This record gives sequence, structure tokens and C-alpha cells, in this order.
Amino acid sequence: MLLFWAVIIFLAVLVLAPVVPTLYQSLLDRPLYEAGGTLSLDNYVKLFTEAGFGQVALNTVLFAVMTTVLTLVIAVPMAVVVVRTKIPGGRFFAAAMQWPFFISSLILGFGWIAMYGPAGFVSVKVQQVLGFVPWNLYSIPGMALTEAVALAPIAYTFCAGALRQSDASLESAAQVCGAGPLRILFQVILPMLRPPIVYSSILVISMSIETLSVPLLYGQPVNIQVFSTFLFRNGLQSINPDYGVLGAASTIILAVTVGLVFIQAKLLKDAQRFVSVRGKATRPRRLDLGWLKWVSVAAISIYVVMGALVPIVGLIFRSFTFIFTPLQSPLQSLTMANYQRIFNYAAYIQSIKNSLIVAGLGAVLVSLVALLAVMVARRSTFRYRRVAEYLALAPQAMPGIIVGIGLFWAFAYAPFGLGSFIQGTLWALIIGFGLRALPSGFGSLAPSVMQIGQELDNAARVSGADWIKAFTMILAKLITPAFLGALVLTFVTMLKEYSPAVFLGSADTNIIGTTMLELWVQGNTGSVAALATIQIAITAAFVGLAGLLLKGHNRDA
Amino acid sequence: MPDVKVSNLNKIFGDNVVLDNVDFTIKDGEFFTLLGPSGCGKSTTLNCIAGLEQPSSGAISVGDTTFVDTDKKLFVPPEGRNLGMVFQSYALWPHKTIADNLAMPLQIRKVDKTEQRRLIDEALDKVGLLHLRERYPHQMSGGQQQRVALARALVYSPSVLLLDEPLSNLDAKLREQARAWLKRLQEDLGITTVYVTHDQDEALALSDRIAVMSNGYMIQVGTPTEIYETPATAEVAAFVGRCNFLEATVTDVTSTGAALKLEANGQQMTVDTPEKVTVGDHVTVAVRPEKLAVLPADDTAMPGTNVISAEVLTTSYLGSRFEYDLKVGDHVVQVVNDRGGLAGAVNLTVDPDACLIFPQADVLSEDAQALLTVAP
Amino acid sequence: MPDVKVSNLNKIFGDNVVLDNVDFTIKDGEFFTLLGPSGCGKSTTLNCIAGLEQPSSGAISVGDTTFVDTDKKLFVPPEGRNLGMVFQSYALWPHKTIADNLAMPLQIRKVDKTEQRRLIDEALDKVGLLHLRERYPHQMSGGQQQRVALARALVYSPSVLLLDEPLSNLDAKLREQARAWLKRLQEDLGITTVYVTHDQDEALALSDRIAVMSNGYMIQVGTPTEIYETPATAEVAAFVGRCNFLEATVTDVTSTGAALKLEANGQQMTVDTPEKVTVGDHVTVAVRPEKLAVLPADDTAMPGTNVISAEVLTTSYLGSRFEYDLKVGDHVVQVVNDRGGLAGAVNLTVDPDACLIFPQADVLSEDAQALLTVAP
Amino acid sequence: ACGSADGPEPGATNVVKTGEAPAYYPADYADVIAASKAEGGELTIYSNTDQENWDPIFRDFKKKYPWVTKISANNLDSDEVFQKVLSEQATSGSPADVLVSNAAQAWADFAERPDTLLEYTSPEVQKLPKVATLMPNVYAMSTDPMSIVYNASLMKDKPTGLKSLADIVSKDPNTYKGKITTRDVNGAFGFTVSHAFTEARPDSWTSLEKILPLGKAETSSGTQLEKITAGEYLAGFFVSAAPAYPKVEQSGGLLGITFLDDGTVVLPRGIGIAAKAPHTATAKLFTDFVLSEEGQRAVAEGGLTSYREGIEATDGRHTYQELVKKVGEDNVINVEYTKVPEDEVKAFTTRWDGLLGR
Ligand SMILES: Nc1ncnc2c1ncn2[C@@H]1O[C@H](COP(=O)(O)OP(=O)(O)OP(=O)(O)O)[C@@H](O)[C@H]1O
Ligand SMILES: Nc1ncnc2c1ncn2[C@@H]1O[C@H](COP(=O)(O)OP(=O)(O)OP(=O)(O)O)[C@@H](O)[C@H]1O
Ligand SMILES: [Mg+2]
Ligand SMILES: [Mg+2]
Repeated sequence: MLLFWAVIIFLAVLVLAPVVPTLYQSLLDRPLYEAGGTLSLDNYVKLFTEAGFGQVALNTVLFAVMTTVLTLVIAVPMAVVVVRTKIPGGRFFAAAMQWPFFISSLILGFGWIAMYGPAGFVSVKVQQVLGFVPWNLYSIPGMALTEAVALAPIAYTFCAGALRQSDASLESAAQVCGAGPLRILFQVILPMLRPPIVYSSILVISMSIETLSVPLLYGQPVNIQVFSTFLFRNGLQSINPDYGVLGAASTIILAVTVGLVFIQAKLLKDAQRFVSVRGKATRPRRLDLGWLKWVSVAAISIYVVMGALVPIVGLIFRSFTFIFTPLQSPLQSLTMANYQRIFNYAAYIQSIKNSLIVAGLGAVLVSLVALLAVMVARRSTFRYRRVAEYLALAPQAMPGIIVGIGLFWAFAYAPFGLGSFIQGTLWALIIGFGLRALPSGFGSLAPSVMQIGQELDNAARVSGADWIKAFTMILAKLITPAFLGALVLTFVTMLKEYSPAVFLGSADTNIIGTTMLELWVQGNTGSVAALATIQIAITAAFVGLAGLLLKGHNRDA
Repeated sequence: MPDVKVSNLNKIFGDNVVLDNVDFTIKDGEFFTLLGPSGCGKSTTLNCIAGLEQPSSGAISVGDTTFVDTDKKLFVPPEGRNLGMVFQSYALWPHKTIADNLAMPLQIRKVDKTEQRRLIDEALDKVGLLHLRERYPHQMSGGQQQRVALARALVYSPSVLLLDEPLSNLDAKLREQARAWLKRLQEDLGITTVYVTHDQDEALALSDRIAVMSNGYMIQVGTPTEIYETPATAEVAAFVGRCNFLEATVTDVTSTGAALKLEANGQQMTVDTPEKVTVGDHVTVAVRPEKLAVLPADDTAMPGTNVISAEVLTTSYLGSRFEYDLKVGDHVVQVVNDRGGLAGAVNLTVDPDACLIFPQADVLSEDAQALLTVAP
Repeated sequence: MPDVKVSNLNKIFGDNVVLDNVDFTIKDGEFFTLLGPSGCGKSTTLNCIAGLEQPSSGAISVGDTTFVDTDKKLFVPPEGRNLGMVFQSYALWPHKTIADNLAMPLQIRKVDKTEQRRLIDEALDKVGLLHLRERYPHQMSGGQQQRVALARALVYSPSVLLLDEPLSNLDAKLREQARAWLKRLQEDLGITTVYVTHDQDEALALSDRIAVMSNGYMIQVGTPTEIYETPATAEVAAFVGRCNFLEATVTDVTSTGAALKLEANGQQMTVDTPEKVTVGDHVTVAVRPEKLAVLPADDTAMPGTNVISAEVLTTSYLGSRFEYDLKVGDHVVQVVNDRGGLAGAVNLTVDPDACLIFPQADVLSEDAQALLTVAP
Repeated sequence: ACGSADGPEPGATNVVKTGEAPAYYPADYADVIAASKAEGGELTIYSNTDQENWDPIFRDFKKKYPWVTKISANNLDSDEVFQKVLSEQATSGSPADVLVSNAAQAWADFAERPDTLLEYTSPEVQKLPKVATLMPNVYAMSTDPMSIVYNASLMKDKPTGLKSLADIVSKDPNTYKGKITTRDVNGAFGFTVSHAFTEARPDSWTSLEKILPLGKAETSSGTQLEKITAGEYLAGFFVSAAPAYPKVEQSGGLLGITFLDDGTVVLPRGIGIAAKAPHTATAKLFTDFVLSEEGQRAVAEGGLTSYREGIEATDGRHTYQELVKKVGEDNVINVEYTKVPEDEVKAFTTRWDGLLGR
């Protein structure tokens, strides 16, 4: 019981730490660090009347909606095609669909600019052939498309999971009734995908509201401001930052995202209507699409190649050249200098080490916290177990920048000077990044824990084991594969993360993401590419390693 | 082996009363079955005995040890009760070999290694699986897993054995054999056993006594014969064994029973019953299919039996016997007979003392009722 | 309604032969059942008829239309076959109301709105669910869902009705009633029906003819009586109905059958059989439990019947009858009798013509065998 | 280090006298050195200066005072340096010893507040030009000029200043539409530089009126340089020269760089000591070192522009004197560290953004 309370209180402190200072600041007429402020709603009034927030809000809505729609347009059909139909290389595509997830959108954005930007390699080629470039990357649709490519794996994973489990006989029944493949798709499959679609939409919306890199890279030069760049500019780069207005804006966005999570719950309330998974497993049967399958294969290939592969290859290429421009053959200026620069400066090497520490240690800690939360939420008879679940999922609604700002203030005001021990150390980053990775950890552990029948612990209890023994002797071993899965997921998430670090970092705690920003500001784009390549290599190595471990584990179980 | 005494057990989830004053005593060495439809509270009762649920109020004791007594705020957790339990899904720990599965309760009890080995081998031998001790659960068939689960529950000599639908995951053919085997084993060991099932055949075949539950109540506790032959309510009659129900009105009360008019087709019949009825009462007549006989319409029936005219809807061959669906008014009546080949108009005969009467009750589910109604 | 003709059907998954030269014809209006243990290829056969699987070789035609003929490289996709199909899981589309579920096949066939409504109401009326037309599937009970699935399969007047274990998700009590109802409905409609089940009772009760399958082969096709009374192999005997198997050696060959020595306890018995056997053959004797009678050891049996000495292990009360587990040597023999209360040493009697003999075969699963063996 | 990847180790040429203060320092300077030794050899700097710029400075400072072993320098955004210190000073106390930033506005605002800066007059002041003292207690560490960078392979006419750029683009507005970049004046850096320029050259608005409508604003010089290299922009003005030099060098003639012959803005980078610095003495040694000849040579080596007399502009080093020689004393516009009133900021950004069409 004590343990349950401890878990809930711990989660509550963690989640509320960044929220409370943000709320407080939004009502204060001066920065938190200045004494003698008074409370009022002026900041909100100011936000809506003066600061040009209307346009920002409009852009944000447009960007979020377009991103979400594009994400679904990419992800849903692909999930259906990959999981439910016969296509050549289905297994390969199922894996390849996830690739963009392993690359941070900052890197993806750089890659896209190098390829499809106004002076990108692809754009210049197209310009030579057509005489004009039929797209404009520096626009809301351009931003949305890049972001959608980056986020599609999330929606894909959700939909594919649901499709994989759903009862294939629902489709067979339609077929026997006389329905062709298209009718089955629109009348049977899609309507039943509502839960994963709604769930991933909400996730994509809140992620596109808080994403900083793509809007900063694309939107800035053409003055398209969205919420995250508004926070960034008014918080970090402004001539006279107005922290009150910042707090107010953050509060609003927090409210919007929390609202979205509630809408999600509402939309799926009568969830029974979408239950397509029944007790007895049916053997999956894949539809044959005929000639359409080649169209699908082509579409998926385009997504994987154009969306992820080309920008990554471009990026790797960039990392080995001095200058990278369609105006000059990159082979002329091949060099290792970009890598040398990184390995010459202790601070840069340190940032790679820091990233590994933050992601490595963080992944372990977050997975453990997530496991505790799952155990309390799903495996205890504790009265408030639902609270644990909501708390663990809540950071999903918190933009990274807000987590950063909020924690920064929370540390500054933590009792007993606790904050000063943490502030500016790697622990601050681990807390900030970890908070953001917690929902993923929870989300990946919960289903697996639920899959393990309660009677396995009950059997242990009846044969004489107490709660702790039942966990250590029985459950711990069974959860291991799921735990490894959560480790991978949180590691990748935390390695990619950087937005809270903008506020929480210090000289000693640079991570790959912030170093990249620094190098970019200096104009050392080659080294940015080199660092990005290193990051991708680390991710690939880690995912591969975990895959091996997982395999090994499965073998001896 | 001690008695199990459950007194005034109540369990409330939210505002859902799942157990309502359940009260029974199981005698030493008895095979006691909790029988009832899904959701009636059987597992909850069993879990209360095991300590996996805490009752809202009530007391449970085994022999002289009180496990739970809400008045005295006493609660012994499951690990302190020394019971053996087998779950519907067996709940074998998949990452441990069979021997390790059995070893775990012994390790917890700090039994020394050689003794552990002896006990494990003994328990596995009892269930005939000694040769598979090093296998993993997933390398065994369902029937074998079920026996391992039983061995694990027995290896540490628990005082009471609790079984929650242990056979329901076996396929139909194996289940019958496993049932007989389980009965032999329990008789050999003489261990007090509480058995949960919703399968009436299983309950009848296995038990010394049966408690029939419904909606958290215990409707009837008795031997299998008592339950089958003299069900306390129409509900028990419907749940245990197959039964035809016909609505009727009492037209006359005789010394041994009553004369009735069937609502289905208006015919008269007499029923011997100790039940007190008065003229004009609406009652439900319950007759088991095997107590009904079917004769061609032109045959004459034995005097003193009731004759009801009916029409054959379908004949089903059951291998050893035949089952008829007969139409009586708008009602379908099921009859099991040794004789096949009847068709068209027939006479249905039934002894007055083979009928039971109950106050009018809706005992069949809406679904079942729909399936048993035809155009008259 | 047309005949269904399946010729030389083969289906190979990878190098796993799932259907091996399956060949049968279903007559117009017939209720034809595919019966067999799990994994024997029943669903695969049905799916080939429906067009959900492509056979590796073979042909299927309904009436004059050929659906598939691998020699002619002909394959009509499922949507072109106009069949009705009910799945085990019902496969109702959860996001559509009942009426919309039924409307979809009609929309595909471009039936006009008013006609649609009429057909839907008619089909729902047939299954007694007209009043629930606006409900969603999850708002209905299992039995109701199963009837909706049937209505959906019938609403567009398919030429053949295919049913893949449609009753297996219903609870035991409802299943019996649904079975009889389904039989009445099929007889009323006269629609050619192919039914898949692994439940022998269901198969016996429902079918005009049964095809017993095993490992992709069709072992026997015949009426329920043929299958039950004269099973072609020990396997069929074991699968359809309950059966005791005893190993024996032929000691003498007579004009009507043979004299055997039981391996279980060395006793002699005679068997009437058309089967040709020679002295010294090892054979398996199969006897149904209801063909055996149990007498107290001191009673004398009817002359001409075989008498085998046995010992009562357990008695189970089945409500209408009693089941005995008897020990014959190291073997358990099951007997179903009307008479209870026997114990200790008894005599088992059986008519010579109630026994079947087969070449020695292992027909019981390892599990079942283990459960039927005791210390002698 | 910029552009020095393949040259000889340039640090070798900077001779540092270990442990010795210059002769002209006051006699009691030995006390400061002694106090520093007692401080444990640590120093924390909050700056908006990159690791590469710091690298030779730290290297030489550690060589000069070998007991200093651990120097950590933040690279924050220009304003954040001060926000962070203020937050920390208001609550738990700040670990910052030295503050370095080129945010003129923020410096002015910060210095106004009580108890934020340590009062300290560097003994180097006497050897430095007057511009070295930006405010009381705040000195210039470097003076970084702004430049025009252009894509030489795509632009036939080479711009030499803002006016020349205006002439070039107004001849062919279609080619240059959207192809000129400048810094976003809503950010501190962009505002300071652009505002200083128009204050000093009010008549330049006529040129700006021709250029800005074709331009786009970026928030970092890195982005500007990359995009000019790629050909996405043809030219950028007010591009910080420090990061531009090495790019131009590596580009093999693809990029060109020029100072503005009609007025080059020079943004000094201020250095000051925090009031409650935990390592006051080491902070003083560091400040004095950065201003000394040895320090200035390291500053130049790191890629920033030194301004002390006597530093040679060789080995990729750049100096203030070099700039003066190119554009003339009159055309150097030094940004002053004063606070611009709110309404003036507003008026300026509105006018500028109006021309950019945003
Ligand atoms: N944790 C719980 N919270 C709320 N209701 C519960 C809980 N556990 C059980 N119930 C309810 O209590 C009732 C009895 O459940 P129980 O598991 O004892 O039924 P059962 O007789 O074992 O049924 P079955 O044959 O399906 O196993 C059911 O209606 C069930 O919904
Ligand atoms: N797509 C497939 N790939 C490989 N093997 C298959 C496939 N479909 C069926 N099988 C195999 O074919 C065999 C027959 O399967 P089928 O579904 O016809 O069995 P069934 O008789 O319907 O069994 P059940 O009663 O369990 O439904 C099984 O052994 C099964 O494993
Ligand atoms: Mg239960
Ligand atoms: Mg099947």
C-alpha cells in the first residue's frame, strides 16, 4: 500500500513540477525571478490582443490539421496494405515503414532542405527538367508534409497493431456476400479502424503543436510562425522577453492538448462498437489486390525512399563534404574534416557521451518508472490505480518546451535547494526527457503486462509467495521481453529529444541535439550532418543490439 | 483433513452485490461443487476461500484456523493459508520447467533439496507425468498441463484443494475421461475439495454435494440425486439437466396433486406433487425429456398416464438414442427416446409423478425461449 | 437448388498437405456435415467452396456453374459465387446496425430500397429478430448475434449455405436448443447446406449425411446411423460417439466371427463380425458404453453374451443415467447404465454382435490413454 | 580553429608567459593570483559563445595559470545568459563567475539592476582603446564585424556595400526576388545590428527600401551561409563575419565576402564578472587575460575579431585593424551598450518588417 502511494505521489510530483510554475507565471505580471509580482489575467488579455497570437494560432491549427490529415493519408492505407493484403516484400515494408521514427525530425528537416528545399538537389534537377519547381517546401503544407513523414510511423504502428489483431472473418464475410476489395476497404476495414485513428490523430496533433525543428527550419525565413516557434522566439531570442505572455501561451496550449485527450476518451466511449477482436484467434487471411498491389508497393517505396532514405543518404553525403551545393560536384570537396571537428573538441565528444548517458540511463529509469506505474495501474487492487495511469500518460499533452521552461522554474524554486543540485546537471535532462518519454514507456508496457494472466501471480500467491516474491520469481522474468521493448522505445525517444534541453542544459550538459543547433548556428552544417550520421548510427546499433537480445531471450524462454 | 466453514459471506463490488449471504460447510474429505451459470459468483466464492479476494463481510475457517473474519478484522493473505488451487487456464509458469514449477512452493516452504526432489517425483508420479519432469509447459498438451497444475497444487500437501473450472480448457472428448480420472484421484487422496464449474454434467458426475448458485445466492445445496430429482426451484431444474417447461392453470386440486390445463394447447393433465396449489393458480410444469414417451397417434397409452397430442417437428439421431422436437401448440417440447422413425401426429405420454410443478417463472433466457417457440 | 460437386480437391500449404484428394457430392437440399478433429481440414474445404481459399488442384461446381477448376485455370472469386456463409465468430460488422448488416449484400446486388426493406424484414422475421433491427451487434446476446449472422447469409437467397461451426460460441444449454432450431429452419427452407463442426453430437443430430475427415482425408461419408453403427475405422468409432477400446488376440475363427483373448486380463470373448481375421492377429475391439451391461458378480448373465470380470472404480450420476468406470486388468472401461449403486467386483456383459473389431490401432490420444490406465 | 583544420597548429605561435602578469599591472596583483590559487582552479562562464571560439582562449589561459584546470562555458542564447543568472541569483545563488554576451540591450538592462555585476576595473584598460570599456565593469572581449556574403558563382556584380547591393538588385528585381537574406530584427542580434546601422546612417533607409522587399529574414548566420552556398539566396547582408570567414575559404571561390564600404557594424562582445561569483579572483585573472595581448591573440585564433593593437592578422586570424584598413575609420559603426526604449524598438521593427512584407 505504501508502495502504491509512493508511486502515485512520485508521478504526481514529476508531472506537476513543470505545470505549476507555468500556470503561476501565466498569472504573474513579471518574471518569476523578480520579487513582488501581482496576480492577474492581464497576460492572457495581452496575448490575445497584442502579441499577434491570432495569426500564430491560425497557423498552428492549419499546420496541426494538415499534418494529421497527411499522416493518416500516408499511414492508414499503408497499414491496411502491409498487414491485410498480399504484397511482395510485405515483411520488409513492415519494418521499413518504421524507419523515419528512428530519425529525429530536426535531422529529417535538414535532409529535406538539402534535397527538396528551394536550392535542394532534387529541386534543382526538377527545375532543370521542368523549368520550375512544382512545390514549395517553405510553406505550411511543406512543413506539414515533412512532419507527417516523420510521424506516420506512429499512426502506422497503431493501425497495424489493430489490423493484425482484428478478426479476418469480418472481411471474409463481406467477400462472400459479394463485396469487392474496395468496398471491403471502405465499408468494413476503415470504419473499424476508428480507435487507432482517433488515438494516433490526437497524438499527432499534440506532437505537431509542440514540434520545434521543422517550423523553425522552414517557417522562419518566410515568417510562418506557429506556436512552438512563437515560444522559441519570444522566450529565447526576443529583445525583451515577456515571460508572463509566454506562460499564458503555454497554459493555453496545455489546456488544448489536455482537452484533446478528453475528446479522445469521449470519441471512443462506446468502444464496443469497434471491438473486432474476439476470444478465439482466427487465422489471418490476406486480400489479393490484383494489379493494385503494384501501385501500393510503388507508393510505399516512394514513402520510404523519398521520405527517409534520400534525405538520410543526402545527409551522410553532406557529412563527408566541405560544401554541399547543386552548384558544384560534392565529390570535389570530399573531406573528413566534419568528423575531425567533432572529435577535436572535447565539448562535442562530451555531448555525444552525454546523449548516450541521458538516453541510456534515462531509458532504464523511465522504463522502471513506467513498469511501476503499469503494475500499480493494471496489477493492483489499489483504489486510485487509475490515477497512476492518467499521470503516466499526461506528459503526452505537454510540449517539450513547456516541460523545459516549467522544470527550469521548478528546479529554481524546489524546496531545500534541491533544485540547485539538479539544475544544470545531466539529471535535469534525464528528468525532462524522461518525463516526455514516460507515456511511450507506459504505452508499450501496459498491453504486455495485461497480456500476462492475473492467474499466474494468483497461482504464486496461493502456493505461498507474497506480492514481492510473486513479482520477482514469476512476473519479472515474463515481462523481460516487453521491458526490453520499452527500453528501445524510450532510448530512441530520448536520444532524439532536445527541446527541453534548450532550457535545462548547461555547459557541461550539452547533448547531440543542442550541439547540432550550436554547430548549425555557426554555419558548420557539415559537422551537423556528421553528428546526425553518428546519431543515426547509434540508434541503429542500439535497435540492432536490442533485437539480438530479444531474440536470445525468446530462445531460452 | 479439516472442515471448511463459510459463514454469511458477502461481497460487494461498487454497488453490485456479487455474493449475498453465502453460507455452507464442507465436510472433511468431501468433494463439494459450486455450480451455476456464468457470473453467478462461483469464482468469487472460491477466491474468498483462497484469499485472493477479501469478502465485504463474513467469515471463513478451515478446521480450527480462521482465515478471514470481518467482525474481528482478521485476514490471512493467500500465502498464509496453505491451500492448493488449480486455475481454469492452469497458470503454469511458462519460464520454468515442470519440476521447477512444482519446486517453487517447496522452496518457499524451505524444504531441503533431496526432500523437494522426492515430493516432486511423488506428485508427478501421481498424475502419471514423471517422465516429463524436465519439459517446459509449452511443450505439453493441454491435458498434460492440466495434470501438472494439479500436481503443483498437491505437492506441498495443502489442507484443501480448490479447483476453478479445471477441465473447461480440454476438448470435449478428453474432458469426459479427465473427469473420471479426477474423481478417482480425489477418492484415493481423500482431500477436501471445492470445485467450481458451470457444467452440470461435470457437477453431477463428480460431486458428493453440489451447491447451485444464481446471482450471488445459494439456491440449493444437496447431493446430485437431490438436485436432479427434486430441484428446489424451476431455475435449478432448468440449469441442472435438460427440462421442458409448460405453462398451465390449476383446474382442480386432488389428494395427491392437481389437475392442470396446458396453456400451449388447452389439453388437460394430472400431476402428482407435494406442492400446495389452489385452483386458478398459474404454474409451470417441468418434465425431463427422458421422462416423456412418444407413441404413434393410434397407439393407446398406459392407463393413468397423461396423453398430450403433439406433432413431430424434427428427429435427431444421437447415436445411442433419438431426440424429437415436438410441437405442442406454439411450443417446442424435447423428448429423448430409444425409438426412432416417428413422424407426423403423435401422442406424448408422461407419468403424473414424473412432473414437477413450480410457481410460474421465467426460467429460460430470452434466446432459448425464442428458439423454442413456433407458429402454432 | 443445385448439387454441389467437389472433385479431387487438394490443398497444400508450403509442404503441408492439408487436403488430400477430397471428393464428394452434396445433393440438392441436403444437410451435409464435415466432421473431424481440429486441424483436419474442414474449414479449408469449406473455404475452397466459398472461394476464400484457392485449391492447389481440383474442381468445384454448383449445379451447372463451375466455381473453380484448376485444370482449366478457372477461378470465380467469392464475391461472384452467390453463397451464404456464417462464421464461427459470426463476423457481424460491429459498426453497422443489424439492418445495415443485412442491407450490405443487397446494396451490392443493387436491390431497390423498398425491396431491400422487405427482404431484410422477412429474413429477420425468419430468425425471430425483427424487433431488434436497429440495434448494434454488441447490444445483442451471443445467440441473437448468431441468428443475425444466419439472416445475413440468407437475405439474398444464396444458392448454398455454408456454416463454419456456427454454434460453437454459444453456451452449452443454448447450443442444444439452437441446434434443433437450425434443423427446423433448414428443413423449412430446403436450402442445400454445408456444415462444419467438430462436435459429433451436433453432426449426428443435424445431418442428412456426414463426411468424417482426418488429416485432410475423407475417411467415411454416410448417414448418421451408418457412421455411428458401422464406423469404417477405429478412428471413426473413437471420434463419433464414446467408445471403449480393448486390445485382443484372435484365438479362433468361427463362421460368424472370431474368438478373442483380451490382453487386459486374459479372458476370452466371442465377437460377431464380417471382418476377415486369422488366428494370431492382434486386433482392437470397440464397444460403445451403452452396449455394455453391468451385473453384480453373483448374478448370472444371459447365455450367449460375453462375460468379463471387472471391478467398479467410480460411479457417476448423470441425472438420467449412471456412468461406471470399471477396471478390467490395467484398463478403465466406461459403461453407461440405468442402474446405480453397484460397487466392488462385477460382471460386464456384452452381446457378440455389439462389438466391432478393427486391425490394431492407436486411436486414443496419449493423454486419453494415460487417463484410462490404472495400476492393475 | 575555424579554417585551421589543415594549417600548422597556430597556438604554437602564441607565446604565453606562464604564471606571470604583465609588468604594467599593479603590485598587489600578486594577491589576486594567490587568491585564485586558493579557489581550486575552477571557473564557470555563462556565454553565448561557441566552443570553437573558446577553445584557444581556454587553452592559453590554462597554460598561463596552470592551476586552473576546469573551465566550463555555457553556450546559451544571448538573453538567456542574463535570465538564467537572474533566476539563480533570486533563488539559490548562481554558480556563474563570468558573463560573456553580445546582447547589447540585455547587458544594459542587466547592469542597471543592483548587485548583479562585480565592480572591477581591469589593469588592461590603460593599454586599450576607449571603445574597450562598453559600460562600467563591462569590457569588450572581441569586436565582431558584420559583412555581406554572396554567392560568387551566381552573382555577376560583386556588391561592396549596402548601397552597391541596392543598385545591383534594383537593376534586376526579378532575379533577386526572395534571394536576399538578412537577420530577423525581432531577435536581439538582428535588432541590435540593424538598429545601430540605421541610427548611424539614417539615409541608408533608401537602400533598404530597395533591398528589403526582396529579402527574407533568418534567425542564424549558419542558416544564412548554408543557403547562400546552396544558391537558395544570392546574397546576405549583416552576416556575422566570424562564422563566414572559414566558409568562404573552404568554398573554393564559390562564396564571396565583403565589408560594407558605406558602414560596417561592429558588435562588441561584452565580458563582465558576476557580483556573487564563487571564484572572483580567477574570474578577474580571466577577464584581464582575455583583454591582454596574449589573450587577444587567442581570441583571434578562435575565430572572433581581436581589437588590441599588435595582433597580426595572419593564419586565419582577423582583427579590428584589418577592418579599419579596408573601410576606413569613419565607416566603422561601433554598437553602443545602451538600452533602446520600448517604443523605439517597436517603431524600428515595424518599419523594417513592413519593408520585408511581414
Ligand atoms: N473486480 C470486479 N469488479 C467488479 N465486478 C466484478 C469483479 N469481479 C467479479 N465481478 C462481478 O461479480 C460477478 C461474479 O463473478 P464471478 O467471477 O464470481 O462469476 P463466476 O460465477 O465465476 O462466472 P464464470 O463462470 O463466468 O467464471 C460477475 O457479475 C462479475 O461481473
Ligand atoms: N494459411 C495457412 N498456412 C499454413 N497452414 C494452414 C493455413 N491454413 C490452414 N492451415 C493448416 O491446415 C490444416 C487444416 O486447417 P483447417 O482450418 O481447415 O482445420 P479445421 O478442420 O477447420 O480445424 P478447426 O476445427 O480447428 O477449425 C491445419 O493443420 C492448419 O494448420
Ligand atoms: Mg469463474
Ligand atoms: Mg475450422
